[in-house]
Amino acid sequence: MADLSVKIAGVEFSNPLIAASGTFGFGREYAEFYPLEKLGGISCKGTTLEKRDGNLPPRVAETPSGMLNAVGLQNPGVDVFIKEDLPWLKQQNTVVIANIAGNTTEEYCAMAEKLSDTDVDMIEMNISCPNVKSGGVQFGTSCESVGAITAAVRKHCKKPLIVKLSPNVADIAEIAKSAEANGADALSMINTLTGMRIDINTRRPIIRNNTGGLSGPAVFPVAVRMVWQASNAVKIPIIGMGGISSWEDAVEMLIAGAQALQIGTVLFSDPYAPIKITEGINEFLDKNNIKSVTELSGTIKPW
Amino acid sequence: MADLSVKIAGVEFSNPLIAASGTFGFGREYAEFYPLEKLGGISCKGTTLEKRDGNLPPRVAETPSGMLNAVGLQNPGVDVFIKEDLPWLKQQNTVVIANIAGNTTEEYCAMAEKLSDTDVDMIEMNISCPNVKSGGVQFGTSCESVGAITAAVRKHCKKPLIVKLSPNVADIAEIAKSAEANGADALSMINTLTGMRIDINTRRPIIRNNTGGLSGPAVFPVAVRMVWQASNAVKIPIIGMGGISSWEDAVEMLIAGAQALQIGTVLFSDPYAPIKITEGINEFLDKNNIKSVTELSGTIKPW
Amino acid sequence: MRYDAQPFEILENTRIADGIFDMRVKNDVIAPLAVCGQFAHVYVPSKTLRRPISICDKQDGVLRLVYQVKGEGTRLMSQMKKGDSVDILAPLGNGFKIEQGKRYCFIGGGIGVPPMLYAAKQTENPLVITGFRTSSLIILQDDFKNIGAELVLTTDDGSAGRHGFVTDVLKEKLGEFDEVCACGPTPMLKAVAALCAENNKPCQVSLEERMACGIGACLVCAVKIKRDGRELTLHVCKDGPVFNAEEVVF
Amino acid sequence: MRYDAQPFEILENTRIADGIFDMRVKNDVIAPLAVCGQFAHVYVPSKTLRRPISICDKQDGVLRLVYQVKGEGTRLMSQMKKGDSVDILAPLGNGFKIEQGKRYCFIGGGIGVPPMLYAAKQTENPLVITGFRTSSLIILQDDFKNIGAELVLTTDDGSAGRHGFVTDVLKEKLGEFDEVCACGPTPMLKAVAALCAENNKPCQVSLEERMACGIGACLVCAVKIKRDGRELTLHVCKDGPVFNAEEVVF
Ligand SMILES: Cc1cc2nc3c(=O)[nH]c(=O)nc-3n(C[C@H](O)[C@H](O)[C@H](O)COP(=O)(O)OP(=O)(O)OC[C@H]3O[C@@H](n4cnc5c(N)ncnc54)[C@H](O)[C@@H]3O)c2cc1C
Ligand SMILES: Cc1cc2nc3c(=O)[nH]c(=O)nc-3n(C[C@H](O)[C@H](O)[C@H](O)COP(=O)(O)OP(=O)(O)OC[C@H]3O[C@@H](n4cnc5c(N)ncnc54)[C@H](O)[C@@H]3O)c2cc1C
Ligand SMILES: Cc1cc2nc3c(=O)[nH]c(=O)nc-3n(C[C@H](O)[C@H](O)[C@H](O)COP(=O)(O)O)c2cc1C
Ligand SMILES: Cc1cc2nc3c(=O)[nH]c(=O)nc-3n(C[C@H](O)[C@H](O)[C@H](O)COP(=O)(O)O)c2cc1C
Ligand code: FES
Ligand code: FES
Repeated sequence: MADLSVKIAGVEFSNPLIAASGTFGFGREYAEFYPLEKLGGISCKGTTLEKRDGNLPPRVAETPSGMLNAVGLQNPGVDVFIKEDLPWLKQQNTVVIANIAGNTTEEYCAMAEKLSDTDVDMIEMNISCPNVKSGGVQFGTSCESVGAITAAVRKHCKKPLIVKLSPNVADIAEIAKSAEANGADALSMINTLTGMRIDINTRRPIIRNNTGGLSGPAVFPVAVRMVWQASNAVKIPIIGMGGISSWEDAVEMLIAGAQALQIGTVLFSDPYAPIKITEGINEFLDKNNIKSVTELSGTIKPW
Repeated sequence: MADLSVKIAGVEFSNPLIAASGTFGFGREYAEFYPLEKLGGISCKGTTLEKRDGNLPPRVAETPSGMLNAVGLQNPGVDVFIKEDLPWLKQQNTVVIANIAGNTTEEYCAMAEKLSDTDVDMIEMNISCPNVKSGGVQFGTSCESVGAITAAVRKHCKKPLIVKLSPNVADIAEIAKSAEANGADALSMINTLTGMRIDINTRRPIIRNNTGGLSGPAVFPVAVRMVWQASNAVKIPIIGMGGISSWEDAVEMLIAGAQALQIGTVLFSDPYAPIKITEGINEFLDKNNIKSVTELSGTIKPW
Repeated sequence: MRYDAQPFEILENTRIADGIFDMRVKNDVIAPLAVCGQFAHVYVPSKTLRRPISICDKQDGVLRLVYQVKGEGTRLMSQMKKGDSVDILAPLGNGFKIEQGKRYCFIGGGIGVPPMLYAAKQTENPLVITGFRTSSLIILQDDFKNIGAELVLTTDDGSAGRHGFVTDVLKEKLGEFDEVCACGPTPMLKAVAALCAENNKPCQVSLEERMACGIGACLVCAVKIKRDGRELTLHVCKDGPVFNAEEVVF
Repeated sequence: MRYDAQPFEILENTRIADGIFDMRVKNDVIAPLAVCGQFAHVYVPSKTLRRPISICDKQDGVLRLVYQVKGEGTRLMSQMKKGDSVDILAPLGNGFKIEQGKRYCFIGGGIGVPPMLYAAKQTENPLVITGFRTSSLIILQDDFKNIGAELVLTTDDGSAGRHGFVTDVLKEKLGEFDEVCACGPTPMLKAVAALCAENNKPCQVSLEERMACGIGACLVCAVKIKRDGRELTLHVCKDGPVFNAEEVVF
């Protein structure tokens, strides 16, 4: 049994597998399958300052080895999260990451402030949601805006701050540096790639929002590349995600430069995926006589 | 039998199916399967001013519903192409598109000049190749550089000029506008998304170039989205590509806003794909009483 | 345990009408938990998302799923073979609320007919109205007869049974039942809901929406519900698929 | 027609050693075109790329493919069933050049052994040296015996045949043949090529490289070849897989 624990920005995770924001709700539904303490952590559904109803359905479409979603940040608002979900989550013996989004810098700051006074372990700032009309992705696609919002939120955030990056950019390394320089304690990547599907009979986009965010195995090679490029550019830890669906993928993402992992889409086909992946990583480590999962991170040997 | 012909920048194609650059060589190998006149056109392997040997192998890796390649523009040089391949190609009764790439603006201009004095029907300027050290993709990721190189090549190019765009950008519409404003007669998109795979046992990237370009069904939703966004932003025709592998995909890409299509990766699993896709489009048109394939383009009904 | 993803053994997977298949799957732990109106979320190898299929019937450890081949996922399902194993996440959602002592009218349109069977079985002397586009798509008539239902068949084109829509029949029978349970295409549900509202008949409808998780975590299967004067965004997989028709914003 | 992609009928697909399968596929148009050393490009449903597998043997309309399960693609191949159809693009590449009147030594290492069978069949009194990591991986011994080859078996761990490498045998037999044809892992090919070069024996080697098109169009399967004093970038699928060992830049 290898040591699977990892430490990100001072926070201890029992293993590197974290449920990805938006795919796991606030954990209650998946707690029917296994105790949530089996996970290293949970990144909660993205919350906003006020309750949001999200986009009209359909909000999902299948694509080759992937899916598009455009939930549009439906959530009960950060106050309800703090009051109704957080206390329960904190009893589950796993790291709780609040995921925040907003239309304005002020909203992000207000949320960071509120959450700083709670029991959440970390705050993940989603500046890359492609599925809402204002806010979201436009914060995440230029170095200036990433830097500015990171610096602003940093001032209000007393918890370790994870900045979640968008893959819809030309140069992820520059964006990563900008987040680091402005106070991010860790990065998480990738959020979804913007995509679209059209019903050829009705000629309507399948997703009511027209476009949606692509996730799942299809994006895995893009995610690995971006994690590698970002990890070469910054010193802060990276939480890698995007299409991880097997323990082999998880190991690959760690080797590319991730210190921890999030998994989302694979849960929809296999709710037990985090357990299986954790076991697989453990076996791989044992077989290769590696004592700690932390020894894998960033061990890529580029040509 | 519907009318499948399309006209792009004044050039008549017997049908909208064009072989994608780099996947079809100069056509000779696929001519073993069927007469090349069955295709609307051929976009030839990317050529450079001088002969290139390309990258070291491995140059290819499989990914979920896709593949990475990093050929690195191996080609015999534009003069050999003009002398040895073009005459044969011109006898095949299909539209011949020369695809050019270079390290400097001057190289692009020199090639456009050379090719302007030949029989090629169109020139496709690849400013989006992610697999070469200098030149290539960096021309394609900012509006300024896309505009500048398009304007420069335009001056030397007497043939219809297609600018091939990179998907590794934050805002494809702006890039498309920049190409249009600076003299592009048509756009083609998408080139490959940069990705990476790592062998978890050797910890080496599978591709010797470390990163490669992702193509195939995995990228299809991204391609559809970008074609839609670009077609809303420009008036010049768009040649859509990226993961098309069935006639349904082809119809979807046309509906999204493409006037013609290129297909590449699908050829590797099914060399007969262009024939089957053309037949499928024809049947779809007949079934829906659509007289000409041109009536499909851009008929998306966004929500 | 309320639900779980487990392997089920395929006992049968046969074509019962044009493009429509009847699959029987066995798992002694999960199947017995199902109630009428719930659904099963079927894993199809190579697909990113599971396919939601209503529970058509249940007997001890066996679930019956009747499904139509629409796209690639259901096509692959139709090729699964007896003896193979299929991974199913079930039972999911909230089913029909059946009260004793009421007479129910069950209305199924097309591939909305299957969930009506297990529901009708829970009631006494049910009235069942089934509608199909054309005769080649008719399913489950014998099954409804076997449970002693009063059964009406309609087809849109008159190729079998009565020529017309389920709502034509519903109108005539309004005095003969206390409550309606319906599943089928949205226009049909809308018409049924309107008729019931006009005539003060309670009505439960089973809705469809594209799904991912199937358990209420991912929030993709949204549906607008008006309740207590407010419009809520609920989720078909967890809050439904069965809703009170009066509350649905069609 | 030099090659084509066509459906082949699977006549057999059986395990012949640890993780190694023997598939016989029939197509009367394509199979007869194959010469020794060429390969077949096998379509595996749901995979983006075909899998290149050497032609191990050929008889009339039947090709024999002997392959090892390495990853997902070959695993799916191993599950294909007798009677199923498999789409194969063949015959591809340039095979071994066999001249009459010469005695050939065929050297196969591991899963490089299969193409040696059909090649050895083209010659008289061939010397065949086969090497495997361990006894559970040994294949095709009877087949080589049946064609009357002088056959030597080695294993790296001594679990069967002679303990050692194929090159140990090759060294001893240097005087007994005119030319070598070899296929196997790169280090083996390199060692064989060096031995042949030192001893002025012509040597042909069959190389592997990751492929996409398989026919020379996509240029992914590059190999460095020195010829006439220059280094060329050629392609395994079209210019090979068999190359003159002296020209290969290992
Ligand atoms: C609660 C519920 C119960 C259902 N019960 C039945 C049943 O008993 N029998 C039956 O034949 N069908 C039923 N359906 C519809 C069935 O889920 C779809 O026909 C099926 O998912 C189509 O999959 P496909 O791969 O064939 O089509 P594709 O179009 O290839 O599917 C692509 C994606 O869209 C989704 N999708 C497409 N159509 C629908 C739809 N109508 N509803 C939900 N998702 C859809 C698929 O699940 C998949 O994610 C039910 C749907 C829901 C939501
Ligand atoms: C000309 C030629 C002849 C061959 N003949 C045989 C044979 O007779 N028997 C046999 O067992 N194997 C043979 N191989 C190797 C065989 O092609 C690979 O083992 C197989 O492609 C692995 O596929 P996979 O899906 O199991 O592995 P994966 O690792 O999942 O494959 C991923 C991708 O890498 C490629 N790949 C992986 N390993 C190799 C390799 N060694 N060579 C080329 N591509 C590879 C696959 O084709 C696929 O595109 C030959 C290879 C070549 C090039
Ligand atoms: C249905 C769905 C909802 C999501 N909602 C959020 C969200 O609210 N906040 C966020 O930061 N990311 C959200 N994401 C993105 C995921 O957290 C993750 O970045 C992405 O899905 C890639 O990982 P995967 O391929 O493992 O799913 C969502 C993804 C999905 C599929
Ligand atoms: C092996 C390979 C080589 C390629 N070489 C070129 C090239 O030389 N020039 C170019 O513009 N695009 C090149 N491309 C990109 C394709 O033309 C096309 O844009 C991309 O593959 C997306 O289409 P597809 O998914 O149908 O393959 C290449 C793609 C592949 C797979
Ligand atoms: S499908 Fe995930 S909430 Fe309904
Ligand atoms: S595989 Fe395409 S050139 Fe060899």
